[in-house]
Amino acid sequence: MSQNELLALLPLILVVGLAMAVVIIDIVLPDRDDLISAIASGGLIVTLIVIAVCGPLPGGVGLLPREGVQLFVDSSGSGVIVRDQLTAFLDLTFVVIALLSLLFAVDYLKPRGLPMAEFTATLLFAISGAMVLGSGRDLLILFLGLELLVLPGYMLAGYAKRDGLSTEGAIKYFLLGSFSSAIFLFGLALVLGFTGSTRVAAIADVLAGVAAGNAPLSLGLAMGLALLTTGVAFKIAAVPFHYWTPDAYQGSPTPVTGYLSVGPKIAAFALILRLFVDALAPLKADWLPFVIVLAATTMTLGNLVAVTQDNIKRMLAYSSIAHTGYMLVGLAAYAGAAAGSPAEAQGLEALLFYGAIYSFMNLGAFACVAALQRRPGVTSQIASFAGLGRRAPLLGVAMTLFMLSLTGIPPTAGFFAKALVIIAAVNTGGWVAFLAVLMMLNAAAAAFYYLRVVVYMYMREAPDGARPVSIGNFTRAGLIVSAALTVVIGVVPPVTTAVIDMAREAARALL
Amino acid sequence: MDLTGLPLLTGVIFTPLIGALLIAFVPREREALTRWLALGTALVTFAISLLLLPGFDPAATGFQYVETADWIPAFGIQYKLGLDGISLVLVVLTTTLSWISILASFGPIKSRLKEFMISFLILEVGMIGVFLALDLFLFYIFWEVVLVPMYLIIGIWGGANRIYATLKFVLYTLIGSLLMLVAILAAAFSFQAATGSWAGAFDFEQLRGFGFDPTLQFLAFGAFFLAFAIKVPMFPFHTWLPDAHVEAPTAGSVILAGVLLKLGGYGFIRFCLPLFPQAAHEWAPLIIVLSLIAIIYGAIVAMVQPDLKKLVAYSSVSHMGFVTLGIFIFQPQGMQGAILQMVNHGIITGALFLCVGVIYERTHDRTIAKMGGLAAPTPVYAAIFGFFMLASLGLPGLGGFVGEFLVFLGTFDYSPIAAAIASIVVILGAAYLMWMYQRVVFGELSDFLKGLGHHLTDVTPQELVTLTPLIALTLAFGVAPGLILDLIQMPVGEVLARVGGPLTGAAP
Amino acid sequence: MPFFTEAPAEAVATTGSSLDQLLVIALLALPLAGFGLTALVGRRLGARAWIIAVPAIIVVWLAALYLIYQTLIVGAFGDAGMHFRLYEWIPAGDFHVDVNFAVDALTAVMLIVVTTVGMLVHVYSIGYMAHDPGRWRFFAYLNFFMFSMLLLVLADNFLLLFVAWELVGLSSYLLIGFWYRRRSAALAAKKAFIVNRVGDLGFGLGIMAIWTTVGSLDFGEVFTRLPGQLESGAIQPWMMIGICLLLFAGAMGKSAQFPLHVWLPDAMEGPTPVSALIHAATMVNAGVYLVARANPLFAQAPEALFIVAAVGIFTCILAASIALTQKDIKRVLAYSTLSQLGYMFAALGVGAFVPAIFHLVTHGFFKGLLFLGSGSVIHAVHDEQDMDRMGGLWRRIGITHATMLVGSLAIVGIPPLAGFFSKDEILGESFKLGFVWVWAIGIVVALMTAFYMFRLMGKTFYGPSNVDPHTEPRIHESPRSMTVPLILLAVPSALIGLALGLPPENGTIHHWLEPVFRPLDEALHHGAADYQILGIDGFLLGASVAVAAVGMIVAWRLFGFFRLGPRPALVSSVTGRLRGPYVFSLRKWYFDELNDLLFVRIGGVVARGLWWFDVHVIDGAVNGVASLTQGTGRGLRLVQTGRVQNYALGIAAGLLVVAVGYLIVAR
Amino acid sequence: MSQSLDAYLILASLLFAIGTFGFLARRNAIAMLMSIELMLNAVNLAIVAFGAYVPALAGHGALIALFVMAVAAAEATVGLAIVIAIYRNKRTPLVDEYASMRE
Repeated sequence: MSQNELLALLPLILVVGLAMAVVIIDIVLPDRDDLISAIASGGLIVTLIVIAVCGPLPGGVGLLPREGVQLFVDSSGSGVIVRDQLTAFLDLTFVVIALLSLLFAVDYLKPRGLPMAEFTATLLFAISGAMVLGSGRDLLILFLGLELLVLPGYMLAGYAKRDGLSTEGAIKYFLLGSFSSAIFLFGLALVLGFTGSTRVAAIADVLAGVAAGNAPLSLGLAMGLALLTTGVAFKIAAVPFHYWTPDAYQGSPTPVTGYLSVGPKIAAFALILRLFVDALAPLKADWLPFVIVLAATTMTLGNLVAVTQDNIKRMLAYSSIAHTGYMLVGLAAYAGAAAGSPAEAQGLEALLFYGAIYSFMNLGAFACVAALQRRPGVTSQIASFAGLGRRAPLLGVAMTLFMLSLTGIPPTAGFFAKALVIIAAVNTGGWVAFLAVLMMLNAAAAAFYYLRVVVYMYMREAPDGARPVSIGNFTRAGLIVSAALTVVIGVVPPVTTAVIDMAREAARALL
Repeated sequence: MDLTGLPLLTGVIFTPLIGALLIAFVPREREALTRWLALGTALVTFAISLLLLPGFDPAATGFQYVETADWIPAFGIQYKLGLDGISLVLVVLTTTLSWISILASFGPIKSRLKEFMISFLILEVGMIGVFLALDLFLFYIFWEVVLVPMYLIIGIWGGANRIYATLKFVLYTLIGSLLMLVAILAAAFSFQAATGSWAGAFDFEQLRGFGFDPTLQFLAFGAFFLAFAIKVPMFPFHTWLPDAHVEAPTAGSVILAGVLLKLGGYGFIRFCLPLFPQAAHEWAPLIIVLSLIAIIYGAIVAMVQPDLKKLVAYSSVSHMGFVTLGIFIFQPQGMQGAILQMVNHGIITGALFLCVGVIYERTHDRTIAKMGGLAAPTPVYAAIFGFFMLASLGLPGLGGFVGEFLVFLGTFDYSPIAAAIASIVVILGAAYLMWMYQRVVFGELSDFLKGLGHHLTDVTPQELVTLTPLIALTLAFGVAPGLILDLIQMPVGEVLARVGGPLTGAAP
Repeated sequence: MPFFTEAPAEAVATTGSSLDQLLVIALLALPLAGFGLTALVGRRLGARAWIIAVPAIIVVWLAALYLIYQTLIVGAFGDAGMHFRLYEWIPAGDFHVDVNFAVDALTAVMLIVVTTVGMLVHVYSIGYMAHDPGRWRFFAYLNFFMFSMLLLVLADNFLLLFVAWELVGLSSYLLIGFWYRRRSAALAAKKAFIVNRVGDLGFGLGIMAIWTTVGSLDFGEVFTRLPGQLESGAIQPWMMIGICLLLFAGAMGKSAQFPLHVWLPDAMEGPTPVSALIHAATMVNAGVYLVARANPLFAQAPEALFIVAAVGIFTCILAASIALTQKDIKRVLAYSTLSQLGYMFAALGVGAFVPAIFHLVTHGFFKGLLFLGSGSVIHAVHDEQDMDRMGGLWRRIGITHATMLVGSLAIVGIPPLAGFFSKDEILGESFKLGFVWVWAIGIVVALMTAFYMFRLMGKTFYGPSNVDPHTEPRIHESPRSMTVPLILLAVPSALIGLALGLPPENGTIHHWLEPVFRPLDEALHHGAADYQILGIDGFLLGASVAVAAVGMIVAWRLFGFFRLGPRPALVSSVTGRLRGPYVFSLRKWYFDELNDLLFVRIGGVVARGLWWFDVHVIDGAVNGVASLTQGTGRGLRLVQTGRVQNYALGIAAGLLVVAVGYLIVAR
Repeated sequence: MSQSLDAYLILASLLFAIGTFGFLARRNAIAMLMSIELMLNAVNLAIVAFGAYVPALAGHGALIALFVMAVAAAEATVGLAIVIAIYRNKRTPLVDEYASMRE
């Protein structure tokens, strides 16, 4: 194994190693939650640095060559695992997600007597699955990555095993998730059967021939596409495959909900990038209509139902559905653009940027809920936020910030995310431009429920006997990090540009 | 003193932000310090805005004090500021009303003072930024920055039904502005597609010379129109305004009426017309009709309002109708009148809200029916209120008249019938304002007010300090409107040259 | 060297000397300063609140006398008068309006009335308002009115005139509503302002029309260029007529011509000196002044003049018919003012502009006198205005009675008092210029005038006393500050006709005003027919004197005269027999009721209807969208049943749809 | 493509459909889990068939099927753990009684 190949695998190895280390430490030194948290956070920070050092990142940053490294290259010159700028970008996102989820979980799990080590290990395994998804260029690898991602997810959802809601959410998530995995797998099988390869590059070559030949799509391929579409639509929680989301989100322990709302979602988008954009790109004209319809229904239904929610976790669940819709607009912008046009890259760039921004602002929002619920017994009703601006100023400001960013009000990061998606959509034109308009109308409707939280925090008085909220140190650190990211990416131009550049280069790496 | 080298525009925009940051570090208990720090910041900002005047050349074309820096070069987004006469007068209006509003909230704002002052100063940042931004993206950002502090100001320090009002305000405004964002991006993209580069794609000075495709113009104009029409607000997008005004605290109402509504009018002049001239001609007849409706309708509905603030709010709908009317007849007098009207409406209506605030401070009520006979116990107040009432109904010699008349004049040039319809408002305006004044100030002291006893005091020196500058300005702009007209002559000419006025077509 | 040498409108006009300019500015600055100072410090002056205001106006009067002398007697400014510019007021591209002033013969004649009556009313008010705690306000307002009124007559362009036009309206508003605690006063003030605004609306549109056609608002330019444009065919005759009628609309408002006359009687809610100054002698004449000033335009629009004549003479008889039956002394005088203003407009309409201005001057004096006299009466009987509760006062308040008698005779038109000359010229010229119908109605009104004036005199001064027994013993003549102005006004009321009106139709005032009205005379081709005292003119003159005498005598018989007692029984039998007309007149032709119905009731319904529309339809739509969104959201929630099977079914169904979709769209 | 591959595929599809039907029709969590296993086996059948009939995949099919089996086993493990956990809480394996969370 060459040095470059080793470097390419290093981040994944680190995360998996860290997970195992946590398991071992827990056996050797049981019940040392703080130690575990510290080691895990430290390890993740190291991983972040390693990813940055390995690269490749825009501007030639990183030890690895700009064009990336392929591993297990076959005769056609395409690898099974790849570390290019897209991988680096996604890995950064995933590790940040893991780190933040970890920080937010510590102060929540402890008062409930939930073991930290198991949580940490499970989370890290899930993240490693996500990282596999981000780097796989082989159907089998992608399938393994997906399972590695979702199986720990089921466990995390049911993590509070004595809590009826948690287990109920978990079983719903598990049953439906497995169902969709089976559907996805069948689609995968059909595609690999009818293209004759598991390699993404090879499949793309075959399909390019199909697309160029103007021959009708074979029944097998069409069914394969249908099954794959359904499978990934479930994973990203697109309407009408979203049913599991509200229940699973509501039931899970809040930090887990935070993780579920971003980790599997972004990872599933990574899967989409590797599968649909990489392998199925030649057929994009065929799947574009479905993306458009899914995007439209997803954001609209997500927002409409979120408007009516009184439970903040359910509200954020529907909101996350809506955000899936927005990200799908980016995908549609890619798919709607002529092959090779700059609009293609624009769409993916927007999707990636949106995903990254969405991860920490949404995690931040859940973290605020978690921080509020640090003391067991605090419900997830929006009313429990009443007067929070006064009871816990930091929490109030941070939550306001996340809500504004989720709404897309400048100069927060969330605004730039939306703006990029719209640029891409308008760029592509046609029905996708219509999606941009629909997206903005949705954003306006969404403002209602996001701002409602602000209303409760600042414009309503706390109920009598409301106790002051104390925020743990880990949570505080995590909140500051995510809030700072939300603000800094918005208002510090070089940072904005840098993140956009990363997304752009990542998108280009794919095309 | 040579000021040309200093980034004055950046200074005037971000001075309030510095003040807000400083206030953030003031302990909550130090209320006096917070107050004076906020006022000081606003006054410094005001002073900086005045520093712009000596170096400004009214005869020069284009923008002055231009500052440019790359922001997001990938999309050609710049931090680009600059001002012409139109922005200049509106910036000075903003800085003036800001310190007055801050001073006016010394008494009324009793809870969460620190947050209030911070919100208010950030609001000022956004407002000034909107008037100075020459990059469409930057403009949009400032446009939205205005939204959040105002949302908080109404929502936290507002009246009983404040949450409904503030959500309505925000959602309404957002629907417009988000679509405008789509239009901005579409315009920029269309520029990029034509030139093959993002450089300058958001640069107003580049875009205004770029002839957009007619369909895009039509749609983009529609989106901009919606955003600005909601802000102005034009009939039938006006219903958020009475609610917002009624619930907002006094200072919020002052700024809302004084500056926020002007953002829409400014947007029309600065962006809609030069960017989409063809579409402007296509849309103009509709807008003129809506303006005429707003003028008359606002006045009639104002007549029967039971609440002082609602009355003034509907009068704003009517008065702002002149602004849109004056803009969309594409005629020099009309547009100059519209700008003058914006400034004067800002001053006069702002002052009227201050006057209502004075009553409210003493009575905690704004119901006209409960008032009466204020002239006897509070003569100075009655005189000042009367002064602004007269200014608002367009008494010649005071600020409101010249702008209104110029709009009428321009409209008459385009369509005498339209002018005749619009000018019915001089009767209606006199009717609702004088009726209100009669019920509040004349007559015997009402039982409700009698019950207040010695609490019913005349204006305090502090209130006088807030009102006197506005009296002076109202008089000055009535007697010497040239102070403003000389500044806006050149930019109005430029806008009209781009839009290709006057409006032609089958006007009666 | 003059201070302001900006180019005058016409080459022939002069800018005047710096002294002249200074005086013109002083005419405006002094009352304005008086207003400002009195408003600021007046409250502390107590009883001496007049100490700033009255001297200021006396100085103004003196300055005005000098200017009048220069203009009319010396002729220092030539025919075109003196014009100068103070500064550029509105610089809006092509549209620029200056603050510029002119003093010509017409202005000078107006100045005579305005400053003289104004000065006397100021002096009179010292006594009249001595016991009112708000007197400082009163003097401040009065000074402000003088400023506005002087600006009105001095303005040299339409827009500045319009400014003054509105400002006098404002002063009128403030002074009518002076006793603001009285609801009726506040209502009357508001009504006056709003009704005036109806006229101002027309005036304003007229100004716009002038600018869009001429491109200027300066009197000089408009009056030379607009007729030229008409001649060259650049504008159509109907446009000229339109402009004139719009201007006339303004005049109708300010001068209270039908149907905008309704505000003037109510304006009597103000203190009596105000009624004398504003609502009799000066402000209400502004309309006449406007039409006279715009005579070069009206000269080109005979159709417009016809309407002026018709409106004028109709107002004339309408008001006179109402004055016949009113019980409030000031209301009788108010309707009388309306009626006399109607005469003036009738004169303008028939083309007799000089007689109109002549009547304006004489009316200014004698009506001012009558109002001040009525004020003195009211003062004497302790604020009683109902003539049924007066009577027999002629012995108790001799000076008041004597001066009012002079005024009455003057208005009735008994030679050689002032009214005789001016009214006779109006009637005579109407007849001779072919407006026989105007003359005929005018003669009837002359009869009515004589009747109602001596009805007023009889009820007030003669016959038995009906004064409240409590106040009866305390009736006293007014202080000297009030009686001296009365006497000073009685002199011109008696003599000014002789001074200015002889020989008839060619008197001094004709010589003064001839240059101003030259364009009119040229356009209407008035021949300078010889005055035939023994021919048609003598007949007309005799007729008007005769009807006046008849009216007077009838009134004497019914209501008494000096020792001649009244006959209440006869009065009631007459009113009983003419019940319908009597009530119709007493209720003022039901105009107030009509306005109440149209504007208060129907207008209120419309306004409330629109408000309902606003709240329920427009805002309802806004809220409807919001509820629709929420409702849809609530509906969609139902999908979320919580049961895994349902979810799975949904997913399977979705899969089916997607599969079928792929089959359909796939190539 | 030969006739027999189609036959395998049709068989696989049928199995998959039966599994799906089972998943939709059964209320018992364990039975649903088994249905999923059935679906996965259907996929395996298809994969193995592809491996046998598609030249390019020769030899790969069985390998992939092996992976799928491993994953299925992992899935079943996790699934059973969750079922046990919820059985402890709710005292029933019937999923339609797990509806505390709903709109």
